[in-house]
Amino acid sequence: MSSIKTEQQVPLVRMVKRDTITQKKTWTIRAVAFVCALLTGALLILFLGKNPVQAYMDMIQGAFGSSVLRQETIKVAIPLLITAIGISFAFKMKFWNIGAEGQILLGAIGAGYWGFFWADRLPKVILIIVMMLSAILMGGLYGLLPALCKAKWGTNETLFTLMLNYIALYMIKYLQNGPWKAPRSSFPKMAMLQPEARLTKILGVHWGWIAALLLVILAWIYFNKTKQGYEISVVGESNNTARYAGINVGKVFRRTMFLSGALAGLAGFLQVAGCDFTITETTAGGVGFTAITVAWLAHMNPYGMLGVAFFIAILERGCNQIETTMAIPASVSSLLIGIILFFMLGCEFFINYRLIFRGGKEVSHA
Amino acid sequence: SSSSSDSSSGSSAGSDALSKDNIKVGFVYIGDDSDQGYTSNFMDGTKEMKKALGLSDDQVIEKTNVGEDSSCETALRELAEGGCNIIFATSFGFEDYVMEVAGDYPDVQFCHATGYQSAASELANVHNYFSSIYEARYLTGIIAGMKTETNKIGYVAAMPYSEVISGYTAFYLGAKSVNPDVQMEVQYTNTWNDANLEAQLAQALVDDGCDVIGQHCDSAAAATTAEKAGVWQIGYNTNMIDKAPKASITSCRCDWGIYAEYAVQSLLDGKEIDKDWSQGLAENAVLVTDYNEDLMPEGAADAVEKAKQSIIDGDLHVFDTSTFTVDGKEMTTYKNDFGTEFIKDGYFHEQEIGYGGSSPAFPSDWIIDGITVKK
Amino acid sequence: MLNIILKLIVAAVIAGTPLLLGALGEILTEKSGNTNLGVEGMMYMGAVSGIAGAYFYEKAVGGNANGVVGALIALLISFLIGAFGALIYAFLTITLRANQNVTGLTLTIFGTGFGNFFGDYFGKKAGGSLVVGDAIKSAFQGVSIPVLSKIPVIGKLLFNYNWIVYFAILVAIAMAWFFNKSRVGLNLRAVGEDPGTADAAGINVTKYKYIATVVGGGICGIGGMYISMVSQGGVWVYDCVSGYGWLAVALVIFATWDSSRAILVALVFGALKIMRFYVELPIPSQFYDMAPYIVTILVLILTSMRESREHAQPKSCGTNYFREER
Amino acid sequence: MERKEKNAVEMQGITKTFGKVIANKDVNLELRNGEILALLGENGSGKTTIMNMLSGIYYPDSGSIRVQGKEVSIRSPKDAFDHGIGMIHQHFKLVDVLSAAENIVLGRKGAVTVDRKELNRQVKELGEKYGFDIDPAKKVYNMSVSEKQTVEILKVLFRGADILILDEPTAVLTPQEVDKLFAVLRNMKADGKSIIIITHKLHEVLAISDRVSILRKGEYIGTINTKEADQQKLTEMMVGHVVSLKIDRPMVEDKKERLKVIDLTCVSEDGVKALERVSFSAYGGEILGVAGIAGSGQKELCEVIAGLYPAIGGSVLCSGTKEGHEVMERIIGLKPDEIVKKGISMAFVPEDRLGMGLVASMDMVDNVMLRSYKNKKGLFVDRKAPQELSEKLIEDLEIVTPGVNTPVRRLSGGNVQKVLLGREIACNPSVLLVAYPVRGLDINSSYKIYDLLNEQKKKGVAVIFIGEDLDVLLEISDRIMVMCGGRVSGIVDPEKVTKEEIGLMMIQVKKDDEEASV
Ligand SMILES: Nc1ncnc2c1ncn2[C@@H]1O[C@H](COP(=O)(O)OP(=O)(O)OP(=O)(O)O)[C@@H](O)[C@H]1O
Ligand SMILES: Nc1ncnc2c1ncn2[C@@H]1O[C@H](COP(=O)(O)OP(=O)(O)OP(=O)(O)O)[C@@H](O)[C@H]1O
Ligand SMILES: [Mg+2]
Ligand SMILES: [Mg+2]
Repeated sequence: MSSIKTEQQVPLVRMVKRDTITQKKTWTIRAVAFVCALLTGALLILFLGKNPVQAYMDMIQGAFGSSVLRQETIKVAIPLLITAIGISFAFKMKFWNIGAEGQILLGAIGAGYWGFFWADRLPKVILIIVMMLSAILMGGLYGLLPALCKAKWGTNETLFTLMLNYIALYMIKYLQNGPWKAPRSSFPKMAMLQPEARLTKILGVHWGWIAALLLVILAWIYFNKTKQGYEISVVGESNNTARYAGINVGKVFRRTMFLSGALAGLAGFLQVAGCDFTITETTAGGVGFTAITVAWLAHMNPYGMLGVAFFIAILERGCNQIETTMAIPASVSSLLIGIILFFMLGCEFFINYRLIFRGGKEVSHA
Repeated sequence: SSSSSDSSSGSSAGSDALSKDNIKVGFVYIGDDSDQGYTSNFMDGTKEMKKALGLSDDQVIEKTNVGEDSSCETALRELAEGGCNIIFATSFGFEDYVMEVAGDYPDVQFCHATGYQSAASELANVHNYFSSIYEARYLTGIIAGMKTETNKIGYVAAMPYSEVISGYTAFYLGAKSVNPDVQMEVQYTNTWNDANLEAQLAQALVDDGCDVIGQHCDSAAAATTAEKAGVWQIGYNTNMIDKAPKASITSCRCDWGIYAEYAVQSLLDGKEIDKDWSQGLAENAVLVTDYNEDLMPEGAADAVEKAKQSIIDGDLHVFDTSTFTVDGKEMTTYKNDFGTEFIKDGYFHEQEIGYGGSSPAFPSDWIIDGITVKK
Repeated sequence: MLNIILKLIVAAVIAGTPLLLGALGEILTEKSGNTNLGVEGMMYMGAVSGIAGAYFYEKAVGGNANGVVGALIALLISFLIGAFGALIYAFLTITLRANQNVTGLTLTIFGTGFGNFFGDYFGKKAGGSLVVGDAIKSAFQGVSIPVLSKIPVIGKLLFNYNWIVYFAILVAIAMAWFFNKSRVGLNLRAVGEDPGTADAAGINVTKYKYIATVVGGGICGIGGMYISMVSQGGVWVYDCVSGYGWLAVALVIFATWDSSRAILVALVFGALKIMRFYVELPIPSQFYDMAPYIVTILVLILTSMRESREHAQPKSCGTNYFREER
Repeated sequence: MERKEKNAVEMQGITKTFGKVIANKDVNLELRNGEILALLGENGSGKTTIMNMLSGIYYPDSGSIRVQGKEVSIRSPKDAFDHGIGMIHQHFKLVDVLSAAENIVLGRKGAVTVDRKELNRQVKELGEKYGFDIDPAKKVYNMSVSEKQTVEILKVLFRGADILILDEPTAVLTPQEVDKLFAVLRNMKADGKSIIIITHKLHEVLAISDRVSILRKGEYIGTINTKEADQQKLTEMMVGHVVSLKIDRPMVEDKKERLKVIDLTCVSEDGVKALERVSFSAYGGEILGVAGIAGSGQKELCEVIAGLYPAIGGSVLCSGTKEGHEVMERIIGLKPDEIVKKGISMAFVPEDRLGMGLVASMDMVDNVMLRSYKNKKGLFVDRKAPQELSEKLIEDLEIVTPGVNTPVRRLSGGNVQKVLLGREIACNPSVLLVAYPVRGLDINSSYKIYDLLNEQKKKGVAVIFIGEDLDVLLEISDRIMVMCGGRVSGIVDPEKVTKEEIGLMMIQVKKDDEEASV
C-alpha cells in the first residue's frame, strides 16, 4: 500500500493561510500574474502569426490613443461600474442577483417610455429626471420581484433572476415588434430618441460618469456608515442573527434588492439616454454578467470596482482595436480576456496563502 | 500586417485631391467573416473592390463585430476621425447612427446598406444602397416550385419586415410561376442569428409536410436540417452545398463588391454617389450561385435562365399584380407614407428609384394567397 | 392532432437533449460543491472539438471513414476538451480557491472564444467551413431501432432518435444510480454538502471535487458536441451554442439536482422552446418565446412553497474548501 | 498487531501556528495503550489543535508523531484512519441530508454499492451492543443534539479505531447520557483501545480518566495520574494560579416581579406542542434556574419570550417604563424591535452564539452594536460608542482578543461568550435570559460568567438561567423551574431539594401539578 511506502514523507508542498501581507507584495503578485497572462496571450497571438508586441501596443492605443477613444473607454466603464455597484448591494446580502441584465433592460424600458412618447411634451430637465426616475423604479421593481418571493417562500433567486433576464429580453422584442416600433420603419426596431431626451455631455462624455463616481462614494458610505448598510451585512451573514437583532429580514431583502435593481435600471437609463439613444436587444449587452466579475474581483468594495470596471473597459476596447487593426477575430479577443481574467483570479491565491515546500522552503508566489 | 494606429494623425476627408493612393475606405460590419453568411458575404465584396481598384491594405479599414448600438456610432466616428473618405455601414440597425454621425463629417461619404432614410434626409453625404435580391429569390423560387413533390414549401424567415416579406413573396411567386398548386408556409425565428432555432424551425416545417425549405436567416442550419430530414433546401448569402450536399440545391446572394467599387470609383472621379442605389440581375449585383447538379429538377436550369432574361429585358416583373391575390383580391393600389403609388403598369415597383428607393418596400401586411405565415 | 403532438414530442426530445447533457454535467459538478457557471463555455469547447475530431479522423483515413468510429471519436474528444475546460475551472477554484461564480463566468467567455476561434480556424484551413462527411453525418441520424421502431406511435416516439439521445438518458439513469446507490456517489454527496465532514471521514475531498468537476465538464462537452453534430448536422456554425449552456444551468435547479428528474424537465423545456413552431396560439410570438422562462419561475415558486431539504442545492456550493480554515 | 508498545501515541515537540497565533508550542504528549487520557486546558489553550494534528486535519509546523512506536506523517484524516486513529470533533461533522447510517459509512471502503438495508441492520446492531438507541434511517437534520452525538460516536466505533479522540463530547449531553457514554468508553478501554478525551468538566475528568495532561496557552504543562488529582489541583495547573471554585448566592432583599408568563403554549416546527401552558414569574434580584433535559422546550421558551418564535396561546408580560412609571407590558407576539420600542429592556443570550447571537465574520464593535444600533436617530450608525464599549468589555471581562477589530469568529468559545454576555448586560436589562452560558467554557471562564450573572442579580435584574449542570443550578439559583416535555413540572427551592428529585422531575411531570412556590 502506498501509505506504507510514504509513511515518513512530509508532504511535498502544503499551503498555509497568510496572516497579513503588505500592499506592495499584493500588487507585485498581481503584476506578475498580469505579465504571465500577457505572455500566455502572446503565445496565442503568435499562433495566429501576428506580432504580440504590436497587438498589445494597439490595445493600449485603442483604449487611450485619442480623446474619442478615451471617452469611449469611459463610456464602456460607466454602466459596468454602476451595475457592479448595484450587484454588490445584493451580493453583500448573499442574495445572488444574476439578473442585472434584465434589470438594465427594464430600466431602459422605463426611460424609453418617457423618452419616446413624452419628449415633445415635457421640458428637457423634467423629461430627463422623469426618465431617470422611471428607469430606477422599473429596474428596482424588477429586482424586487425575486426578493418578494425569496422573503416569503425562500425561492431560489439565482434561477429566478436568470430567468427574468430572458423575459426582459423578450419584452424588448415584443415592444420592438409592436407597440414601440419606430414610425415608418418596417423593421422591428425602436426609434431614436429626440435630442431633448438625450443626456448632456460633460467633457465629451454624457454625465453618467459623474453619477458613477458619486455612486462609488455613496455606496461606500452606505455600506460602511449607514444603518441600512450594516443591516445588509448582518442579514448576509445570518438570517437568524438578523431576526434576533430585531431586523426585519424580509424588509431588508426587499429594500436592498430594490436598490440593486434600481442601480442596474439607472445604468439602463444612462445607456439609452446617453449612448444608444434607442433600445435594442443589446442595450444590456452582457454588462449584467460582466459586472458580476467586476464586483467579485473588487471584493465588493466600490473603490475597487471603479478600478476593475476600468480595467475591463480597457481590455474590451483594446481587444476591439486589434480586431480592426490586426484582423484578429472576436473569438480571439474572448480567449484573450478569458486568459487574463483566469490569471487575475488565480493570483489571489498567492495573496491569501503561502506555500511551504518539503524541506521548509517557502515561496510567496510562483 | 497593417495598423491604423497612426490614423488619428490623419485629418478628416482631405482638401487634397483624392486618388487611388490616398483614399481611405472604412467599413462597419455587424459580425466578421467567421459568420460564413451575412458579414462574410460583405467582406468578400470588399475584397473584390479592393482588388479591382488596387487599394492597399491600410487604405481599407474594416471594423468588425460592431453592435447596433452606440458602439456603431463610436466605430463610425473612429473611421471618420481616422481619415476615411467614404464609410460603408452594412447592417440595417446602423442607419440611425449613420444619420447621427454624418452631419458632423460633411466631407465624408456614408453609404448604408439596406436602409431607407437617405432620400428624406437633408444630408447630402448619406447614401442608401441595396441589391434587388428579390429578383434572385424569384429565380430560386422557380427551382423550388419544380422540385417540390408535396407541393408545399417552407421558408425559415428571420424577422417580420419588408425585406424578408418581399423576399419570401418573390420566392413563392417564382415557385408558383412554374407550379400553380404550390403552397408555402413561412415562420419567423424573430432573430437573425440563432442556428438552433433555425434548425428547429426548419424541422417543424418538414414535420408540417414541406419538402423544400427556403430561407432568409444567417446560418446553414436550414440546409443541414433539410439534409437530415431527407428534403431539399435553397439557401441565401452563401452557397451551402458544401455543408449539405444532399439537400442544398443552390442559393441566391448579393454581390456587394459591385456597389463598393461603384461608390469608391465615383468618389475618386469626383462624381456624385447616388442617393439610392439598387441593382439586380441585370448588373450582376444579385445572382444565383452554382447549382447542385445532382439535385436540380429537370428543366429547371433552363426555366431559371429564361426567367432571368425576361426580368433583365423587363418583360417579366416579379411582383406582377396579375399573378397574385391578397385575401382573394387582386391588388391595384398601394401608397406609402409619403403618398407614393407603388403599383403602376400592372406591377409593384419594388426597390425602384422614384418609388421606395433602394430599400424593400413590399407591404408588410400583404400575405399573398398561397402563403401561410404562422405567427 | 395526434400526429402534431407526436411530432412535437419528438422535436422536444431532440431539442431537449443538449440541455439534458449540460444539466447532467452541471449536476455532477454541483454535487461536489462546485457551481460552475461555465457550462456554456464548456459546451462550445465540446461542440468545436467534437466536430473537429471527427473531421480530422475523416481526413486521416481518406474516403473510407467509418461512421461509428467517427462518432466515437467525436464523443471522446468532446468529452476530453469539455473536461479540459472544467479542469481550468477546477484548478482555479479547488486548488487556487478562486471565486466560483467569476471563474465560471470567465470560463464562459473563454470557452465561447475557444469554440468560435477553432471552428473558424479549422474551417478556413479546410477551405471554407468545417463539415464532416456523409458517413459520419449519418452516424448522428436517427437510428430506427429494428422492430421496435416499427411499432405504431410508440416506435416513432421512443425508438427513432439518434444515439446521443439514448446515451444522455443512460447517463442520467446511471447518475441517479450513482448518487443513490453507490458508495462513491454517497461520498461525493457528502463532499458537496459538507467537505469538512467528508474530509474528516477520510474522503479525499480534492480528488472527488476534481473528478466530479472534470467529468461533469466532459458531459457538458458532449452536450456541446450534440449541437454541432446533431442540431447543426455536422457543420460548424458560428455562435452555435447560443445560450443552451445557460438554459442547462437553469435546468439543474428546475430538476432539483436530481438527474432522473432532469430527463423529464429537459423534455418539458425542449417542448416549450419549440412549441411555437407547432402550435398556433393567438398571442404575440415573443410571449410564446417567454413561456419556458415563465414556466420555470412558476415551478420554482411552487416548489419553494413546499420546501424540501433533500431537493436543494448541495450546501457547500459556492464556497471553496480549505482544511485548516474554520 | 504489535501490542508490545507501551505508548499508543507519542507526540514530541509539536508546534503549530496560525498566522501570529501560536496554538501549540513544543508540546509533548503520550497516550498509553489501553488508557483513557484526559486533556485539559483553558479555552484556546490548543487542545483541539493538537488533536487535529493527530487526526490529520492540521499538519504540524514541526515535531514528530509516533504511533505504536513508529514515526508517522499524518497528512490527512485518511492517513489517520490508516493508523487506527479516529476522532470525534468538537463541532459535529455530520452531513445533514444523509441518514445516520449513511453518515456512519461515509468514506469507508467496501462494495461498490451501499446496501442500505444491511447497513441499517449493522448500525442498529452496533448501537444495541453499546446501549445506544438509534434509528439508522433517520436524517441528521431531524435529529436532536444528543442523537447527533450518538451518531458521531457510532461513526468511530464502526470504523473500529484503536485510538479514539473525543473533543468535548459531553458538552451537549445530559448527565444520564454522559453516564452512558462513559460506560461505553470504559467498555472500549477494556477492549484494549486507547482514548483521549477533552472536557472542561472536572468531575468528568476525575470520573473517567486514568491520567490527565494539561495545556496552558499552547504549552504543555504536565501530566498527572488522575488518582493523585482533585479539582482544585487540576484547575491550578490549568490556570497557573489558585482559583476559588465556589459559586456565591448573594441575597437580594427587594424582589419585584419583572416577567410574568401565563399559560404559554406553542408548537414546534414539526407540529407537536413544544410548550404547553407554561406559567411562571421571574423576579428582579433573583436567578431563576431552568432545568430539564435538552429539548424540553427551553429553546422555544426563550425564543417566544424574546419575540423570535410565535406562540399559539397564553401571554407574556414584562416590566417596562411608561411615562416614568413602571408597568407590566404585554409583549407576546411582538418582534424584538417592537419590544424595545415599548421601553422594555430585555437581554437574551441564545444557545447558538455564532448562529444567532453574534455575527461571526464581524468584529467586536459591529457585534456590540447589533442590538443597539437603531437607538440613535438618523441614517448613520455610530461606531464610536460601541468601540468604547468594546474596549471596556475587553478590559472588564478579560476578553482575550487581538483587538476590537478582529472578527469574533476568531475568538475562542469562552471569549465569544463573554462578548455576547457583555453586550447583553451593557444594555442594562431588567430581565436577562441566558441559555447554556457556560457550555464549552473552561472552568475559569465559567466562574467568570457566574460572577457576571450574580452581579446582574445584585443590580436587581431578573436572571433566567437555562442550564444543564444540576450542580451549578443548585448552587447559583434562587429558585429552579424544572421542565419536562414542554411543561413545567415544578418550581423548587434549591436549598430544599436534592439532585435526584430534580432528575426525577425532569423525566416526569408531577400529577397534581401543584406549584411549589417559594
Ligand atoms: N484553523 C485555525 N486557524 C487559525 N487559528 C486557529 C485555528 N485553529 C486554532 N487556532 C488557534 O489555535 C489556538 C488554540 O485553539 P484550540 O482550538 O486548539 O483551543 P482549545 O484548547 O481546543 O480550546 P477550547 O477548549 O475552547 O476548545 C487558538 O488561539 C486559535 O487562535
Ligand atoms: N480562524 C482563526 N484564526 C485565528 N485565530 C483563531 C481562529 N479560530 C480560532 N482562533 C483562536 O483560537 C482560540 C480558541 O479557539 P476555539 O474556537 O477552539 O475556542 P473554543 O473555546 O474551543 O470554542 P468552543 O469552546 O466554543 O469550542 C481563540 O483564542 C481564537 O483566538
Ligand atoms: Mg477545542
Ligand atoms: Mg475549541
